[in-house]
Amino acid sequence: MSTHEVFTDRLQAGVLLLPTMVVSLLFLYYPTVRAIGLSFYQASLARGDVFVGLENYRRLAGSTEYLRSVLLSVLFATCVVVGVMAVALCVSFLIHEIEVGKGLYLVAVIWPYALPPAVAGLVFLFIAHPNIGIFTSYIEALGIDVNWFSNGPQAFVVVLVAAVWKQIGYNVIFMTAALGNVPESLTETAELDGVSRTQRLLRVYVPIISPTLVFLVIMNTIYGFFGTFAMVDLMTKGGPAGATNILIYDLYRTAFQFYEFGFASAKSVVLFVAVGLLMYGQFRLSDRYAYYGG
Amino acid sequence: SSSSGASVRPVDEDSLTIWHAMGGTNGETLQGLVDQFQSETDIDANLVFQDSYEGVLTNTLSALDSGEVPDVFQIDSLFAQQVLDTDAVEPVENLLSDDYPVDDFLSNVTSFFTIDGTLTSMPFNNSNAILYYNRSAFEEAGLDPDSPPTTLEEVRSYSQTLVDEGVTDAGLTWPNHVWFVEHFYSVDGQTLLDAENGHAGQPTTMQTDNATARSLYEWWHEMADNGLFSNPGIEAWGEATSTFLTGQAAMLMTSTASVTGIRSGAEENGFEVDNAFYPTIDGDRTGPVIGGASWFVPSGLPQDRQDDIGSFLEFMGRPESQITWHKGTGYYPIRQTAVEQLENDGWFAENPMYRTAFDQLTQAENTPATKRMLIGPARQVQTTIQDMSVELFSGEVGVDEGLSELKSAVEDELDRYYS
Amino acid sequence: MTDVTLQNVRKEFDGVVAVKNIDLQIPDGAFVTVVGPSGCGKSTTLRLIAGLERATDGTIQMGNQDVTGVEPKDRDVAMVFQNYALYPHMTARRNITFGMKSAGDFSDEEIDRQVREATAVLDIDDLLDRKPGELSGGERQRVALGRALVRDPEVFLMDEPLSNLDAKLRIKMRAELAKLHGEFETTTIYVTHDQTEALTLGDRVVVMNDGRIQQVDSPQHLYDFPETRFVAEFIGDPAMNMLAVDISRDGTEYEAVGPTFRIPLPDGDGLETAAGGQALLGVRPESLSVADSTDRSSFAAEVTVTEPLGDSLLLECRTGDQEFKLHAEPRTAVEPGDRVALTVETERLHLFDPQTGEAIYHAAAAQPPEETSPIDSTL
Amino acid sequence: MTDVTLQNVRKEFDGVVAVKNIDLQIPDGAFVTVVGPSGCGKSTTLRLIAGLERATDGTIQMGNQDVTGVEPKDRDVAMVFQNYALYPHMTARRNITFGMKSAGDFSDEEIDRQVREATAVLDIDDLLDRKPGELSGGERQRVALGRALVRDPEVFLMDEPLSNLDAKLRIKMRAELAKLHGEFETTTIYVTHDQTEALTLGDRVVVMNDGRIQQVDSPQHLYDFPETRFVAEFIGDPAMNMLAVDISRDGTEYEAVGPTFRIPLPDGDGLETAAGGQALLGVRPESLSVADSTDRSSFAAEVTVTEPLGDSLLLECRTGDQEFKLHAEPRTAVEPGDRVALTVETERLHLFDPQTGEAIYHAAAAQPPEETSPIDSTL
Amino acid sequence: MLGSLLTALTAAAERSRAAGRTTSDRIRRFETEQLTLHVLTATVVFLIVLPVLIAALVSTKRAGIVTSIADLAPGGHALSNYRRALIGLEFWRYMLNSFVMSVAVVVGKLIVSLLAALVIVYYRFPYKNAVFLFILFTLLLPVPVRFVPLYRLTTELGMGNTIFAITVPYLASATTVFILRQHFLSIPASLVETAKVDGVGPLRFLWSVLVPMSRAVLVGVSVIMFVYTWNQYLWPLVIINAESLQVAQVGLSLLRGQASTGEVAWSMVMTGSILTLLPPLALLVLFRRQLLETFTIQQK
Ligand SMILES: Nc1ncnc2c1ncn2[C@@H]1O[C@H](COP(=O)(O)OP(=O)(O)OP(=O)(O)O)[C@@H](O)[C@H]1O
Ligand SMILES: Nc1ncnc2c1ncn2[C@@H]1O[C@H](COP(=O)(O)OP(=O)(O)OP(=O)(O)O)[C@@H](O)[C@H]1O
Ligand SMILES: [Mg+2]
Ligand SMILES: [Mg+2]
Repeated sequence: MSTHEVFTDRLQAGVLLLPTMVVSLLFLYYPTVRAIGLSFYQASLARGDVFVGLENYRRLAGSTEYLRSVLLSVLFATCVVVGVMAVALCVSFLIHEIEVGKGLYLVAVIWPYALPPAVAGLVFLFIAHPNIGIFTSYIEALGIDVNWFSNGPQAFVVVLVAAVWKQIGYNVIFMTAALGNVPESLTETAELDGVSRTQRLLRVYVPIISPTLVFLVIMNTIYGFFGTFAMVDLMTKGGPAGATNILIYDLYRTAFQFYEFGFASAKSVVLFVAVGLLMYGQFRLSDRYAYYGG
Repeated sequence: SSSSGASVRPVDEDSLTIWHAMGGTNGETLQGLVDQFQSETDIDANLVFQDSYEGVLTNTLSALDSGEVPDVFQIDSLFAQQVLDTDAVEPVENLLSDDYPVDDFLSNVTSFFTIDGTLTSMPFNNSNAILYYNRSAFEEAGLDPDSPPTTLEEVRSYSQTLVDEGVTDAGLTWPNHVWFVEHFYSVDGQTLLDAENGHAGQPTTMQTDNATARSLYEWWHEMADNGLFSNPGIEAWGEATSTFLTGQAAMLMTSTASVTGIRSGAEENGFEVDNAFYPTIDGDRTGPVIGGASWFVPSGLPQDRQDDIGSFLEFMGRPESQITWHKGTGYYPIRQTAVEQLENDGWFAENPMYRTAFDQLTQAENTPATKRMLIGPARQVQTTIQDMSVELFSGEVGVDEGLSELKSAVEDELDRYYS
Repeated sequence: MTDVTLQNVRKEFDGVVAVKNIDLQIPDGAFVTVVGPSGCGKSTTLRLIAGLERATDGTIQMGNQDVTGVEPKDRDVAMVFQNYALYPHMTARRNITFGMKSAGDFSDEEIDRQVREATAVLDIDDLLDRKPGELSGGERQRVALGRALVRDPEVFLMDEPLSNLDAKLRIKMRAELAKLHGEFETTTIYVTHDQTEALTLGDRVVVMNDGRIQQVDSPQHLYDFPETRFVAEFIGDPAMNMLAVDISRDGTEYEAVGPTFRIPLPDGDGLETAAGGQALLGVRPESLSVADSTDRSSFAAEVTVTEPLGDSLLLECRTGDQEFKLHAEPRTAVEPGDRVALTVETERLHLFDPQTGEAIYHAAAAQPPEETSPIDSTL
Repeated sequence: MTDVTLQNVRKEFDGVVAVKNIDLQIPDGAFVTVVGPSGCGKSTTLRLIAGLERATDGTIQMGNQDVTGVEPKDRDVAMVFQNYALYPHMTARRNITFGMKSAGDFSDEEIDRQVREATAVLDIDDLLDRKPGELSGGERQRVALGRALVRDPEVFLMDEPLSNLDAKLRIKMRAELAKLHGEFETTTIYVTHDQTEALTLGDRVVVMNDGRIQQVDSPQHLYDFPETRFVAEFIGDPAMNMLAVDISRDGTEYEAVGPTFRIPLPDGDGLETAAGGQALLGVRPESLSVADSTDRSSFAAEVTVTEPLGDSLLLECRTGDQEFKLHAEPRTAVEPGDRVALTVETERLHLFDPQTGEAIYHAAAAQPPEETSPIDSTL
Repeated sequence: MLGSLLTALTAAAERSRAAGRTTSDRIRRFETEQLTLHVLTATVVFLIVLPVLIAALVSTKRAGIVTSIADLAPGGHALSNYRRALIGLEFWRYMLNSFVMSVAVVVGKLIVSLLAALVIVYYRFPYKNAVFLFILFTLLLPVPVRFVPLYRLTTELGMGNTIFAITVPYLASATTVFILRQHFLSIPASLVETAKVDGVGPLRFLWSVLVPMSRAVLVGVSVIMFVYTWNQYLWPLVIINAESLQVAQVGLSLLRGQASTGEVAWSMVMTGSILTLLPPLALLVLFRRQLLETFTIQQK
């Protein structure tokens, strides 16, 4: 067994690692630690900091509004994960099954990966606009009153669709690669055995690419929590009536609209812990259910 | 990390830095004035556009916090107290020359910006909200375009006719911004908050236990419920105007500052537009609240710098500048002299739409109700009111329940800020 | 069990012709091995039979049915892949039954019975609850065979099923495969690039090169009577030596004449036409030996390399500019540079056309018997 | 050129002992092959010599220098890896010179000259501007050799350098390697798991198993006088047959007695002590043959499998519950199930201790000569 | 939806088999299946592309109010719209800022991460796993978790409102280090050992061997990093307050803000959207092969 570790000079190693370590410490770890510290203060822009102990957390615990935002975010992230992965899996599978012209479809599908969330938000705001949206009149003709500036659930759905849409490309890239790595002979065996397409997808491919799926669940969860900020900001500003006030937007508003930095830091800490726990849980689950070869 | 006067330094040593929120043609007009100022005084001044009043506010607070400050910043009247609370701004009165005719400002305007007898910031672009309406649509619906609605009930019935006649999708639209709620209150002679809307001390409660609030929200809910009100979204100024201009709603409540844009927009879309006073709750009219913004100046800058800033403020406030500004934007002129000159030139006669706002302002009584709320947690109270308004008009909560929720939420914010 | 017939089958992959119009008949119950160098089209041929590739041209029949355009699952064939193609996330049992259940043609009891039978034969009853990752190479192989067996197909197709195993296990599994075929007698087509496997497993061996079938024959016959130079050199290790010679005739006596040797050729078909021309003389290493004495068919050569193989000493020799190999006794004291006298077993000589590579003449004890087997191949 | 000495060298990887206290002397200019099954510690031994691994225990000397703790680049060794380890983005020339330039010990003219010489020898002058991707397996191999050659090292280390090549090319490169060593006579240590390579290339062959050296010997001697059962079975293909026997004595006559056969053992060392006990009788397949007549050392067996190899017919036979293999004449008409009489060439028999596996007795024509080679190995 | 369609497809196939169709029927069915797949996929692809297609169409119109499909015909104002956005409204400035920011981040990150990955793969030193974990753990610390203190920190460091504020904090990247590490590990160890035997130093090894051998992956991660940086919205929104330094993502809402006194100029907003989408899209299309390769590595 050969090894890659051929250099041993520790000083050199330290010097080469220095940039990463400095940037990580200064801009990643230190602010995180400081966020924890700041969460014990009432701190605001230009008004001085006052130590308040656990007051911010007490306030969070007592806030039904915040609790609602937490539940909303979890629901939103879950819907994003499930929605985007269901769509992406179908799309990737379709492309995988196509014999000629795969590449073209692939490029046509993965491009939303490059789509800035802000653009996604604006474009969706425009096409789904309750008053001037291009599809609005058609949907209203179906008997649904498109009114998501006032109607919370509708707003949730519209932002969700935009969020899912933007994330499809990213998922398809991974799923296509994973499907492409499934040994062809497995597909052929299934073909010889007369296994139907859907069976093949669900019974053969999905279990085999489950490590990729787990990875995507995690990435999509992070995206659902953090990556959709621009869409919320541009489409609904957390409204109507808080129906899309997901944690990250709530946090932004607390910090940069209300300038309650201490309170916002407490929210950061909660968000950090929540996402950390969620990812830990997903890792544990994946250990149990994902198939990792070998 | 709070500010200390000693370490204040300008963003740009060589030139005055002015942060503002005037986009589009308004921004161009402003730039014209600044160009003129530079050529007249040889003082360099650099306008920096900050997207929105909220943007200016955030960046200003952060600048005051860090000590690297712009020389002048344009703060929405709503956020005045929040900026004053930093204790890092210099009352502009101290920068103006002693003979600067402060008395020449319209009293409705200066009364808001004068706190404890001191002019804290320099009023500049001020406006109120009025009702725009589509004359062509009114005619088509068989309504008299020369007698626009004046009360909530009339607005409702006009809207009903417009929709029933199939002329427009909805009757009325306006952006969901706290300013309009403030307007309804002040027009009805009510203060939104106690302590004279914050002008007489720290307020502690929101006045929702009154007919004004109930009438307003019952009406609003009914309008929304019957599809007479088209909701453009929270703080969606542009969308509201679009809705009106594309003929989806025949009436629009928005700032007088939009006169220019709406006039040309209507022309483009082929209809005749007119405007009228802001509707009253039930016929009694006290007057509108002031809107728009004023210029603030940070404290602690060196004297020569302050002198330059003083020159700038004086320039922006002088009648000629105000006339240019008014004509270019629709914000009303705030110098008596300027108003008189415009009258003499026959400007208002030629442009009746510009007159409406002005008349609405000057006909108003000067009571605590017509002073806009002046509070530190303005942004929190604002978003709370706006968010709750959606719940109320969309019927997600009943009016009584919603109003008491709103009241306690606002009280929480006030309480937290002032405790 | 069924017979398989390929008629004029051609397969092109954009630009590359992988299989060039081959004809092949495989009788019911035969075990046919297909051998040839890498890229010669073996796998493609197999996949054409399986239906995993569609023929560009020609027809494929099974039994009396034309199956050329039929979907793989409707051909009733089972395939064992080089990497076994076991579903890595399923237990051995699920792997075996998954296809049957999907096809839906079998009742649960039937499946149970089939699995019990097959696993008993393959001796994998104990492994059924393990996943492929927990099985050794040989065990995986048997599970893969089990999966094919339970479907009780008309034809077994195997693509280098042993090439992933190590040498010892390969030999063992080879024997097991032969035994299995003895029991079930299902028509089997077995692709390999290893000549030893091809020779030891097949009733009939198909040698392919460059998309074409070179020869179809029984193993020993293939070795003894290669029809082309390619087959002669491909089958046998070390390869058959090829020496450029002139064919001279003296009355009824023929000789292969090289620059430093003259080797008498026993009378036989083809000599007459070859006489007077040039040819390649094919001599297998085991037909050459270091001579004790010199006789007519012996000649001298220089040893260039000696390689002790244990059971013999491999000599590389040169005579003139021709090089060739032979085996000597293991403990022979020969060193590179030595000159040795060599003698040729004249009953095992071959002549090939230097241009076309076709066999002209075999100095066999007997002429190749008429091919009586039902396997047929037209070049 | 230098000699290499390993004394009591041990290498542990957290928990796994890869090399178990080996001693080995490699004389100046020798070509030593190291062979053994996968995981036996061959590569580790080589890497210890290269300095890529640090010995847990023991010392390594080159010339008269203790190099145990010396950095690889200061040991003046060159290594050729299984996959050649050519930098894919550099031309052949850059590949060859990259290391020299890094070392900085060479002037530009020197580098030029060395490259010219080495590439001329290897016949790769024309390929120098190509990248590895544009070279065939054999050409890549030669570039890799070139890279090692130009450095003019004291010792060449090669780790399975031929195992990536196909069979034909492997045979060809084997010959080239031997020729190269003949020219440069640089001390070379060559690791392989292929016994044919080990036997044909090495002056001396080191057989390893399980981290230990089993035997160090010349190729033929190794084949003829395996010191352990492991060596006996590992070297030779098919492997030496092992039959469980009792050793009986009748006066000066000894016999190996199985349930169905009695095989006379020629007199020799070790028989006396073995007599009366049990042993494993080692018989190479080529020492068994199908008998025309039956004599004392012949016995009957049942054929279980026949495998035509072309130049011979491999028979697997059973007698009692003992199985073994032998070669028969290629065209022998034997079928599985037939009973045949077998005869044993009694000059090539071996006895091994059933417990320890050590050789007790070799029925060689001559007893193993004293090991006179300077290579030495202590177990 | 897709699933049921496929099921229906298979069921039809089943029926045709039951009916004992002939061979040519089967072939036709095979081809029909591929055709159905193409139609399905094309539909899905169309739906995915549609929103941006609409945006592109709107960006060619004058007013940009499109309330029905009939309004979707391309307008004749493409040139004037793009000119007005880029030059008139100075959107080029935001684009340029975004571009400078993205390129600076890509280059900086690449250098920093290459060095880190070099150490992590090729050096032997104590607590190596801890160091690697230390780097990986930053994945859990996205901007939102720390942007309040980060905001204060950058202002305190005097970097507020500068290009440094939107580049330097991004320079450490767990993802990039991770991808590079995975890739380096896939380079045969023997290459490294050859270098070791030859006495090649680490930087020379990095520059002469690793970098040229990782070209595709380096291009791939560069695209990933570029897209990531280009799409940043929250942090620039918060930290940059000089219009002249603002990035395209935030500039987009400025475009909208421009119209806040009057009508929303949707065609302008869509023009800006398309402009903002173009650079990352171009990179994606251009380097899709390397990108896919890199993504495949990331999975391992
Ligand atoms: N899907 C394909 N597309 C293009 N060319 C192909 C394809 N499959 C096979 N080929 C080409 O057809 C020829 C024959 O390939 P095939 O796989 O049948 O060879 P093979 O005899 O099985 O070789 P091996 O022993 O290496 O498996 C080769 O040149 C190969 O490159
Ligand atoms: N870096 C390492 N860490 C842990 N164990 C190792 C390492 N290198 C080798 N080993 C173990 O040491 C033993 C000997 O390995 P080595 O590579 O020397 O075997 P080998 O004889 O070269 O085998 P092969 O023929 O498969 O190359 C094996 O059990 C192997 O797993
Ligand atoms: Mg093949
Ligand atoms: Mg090894």
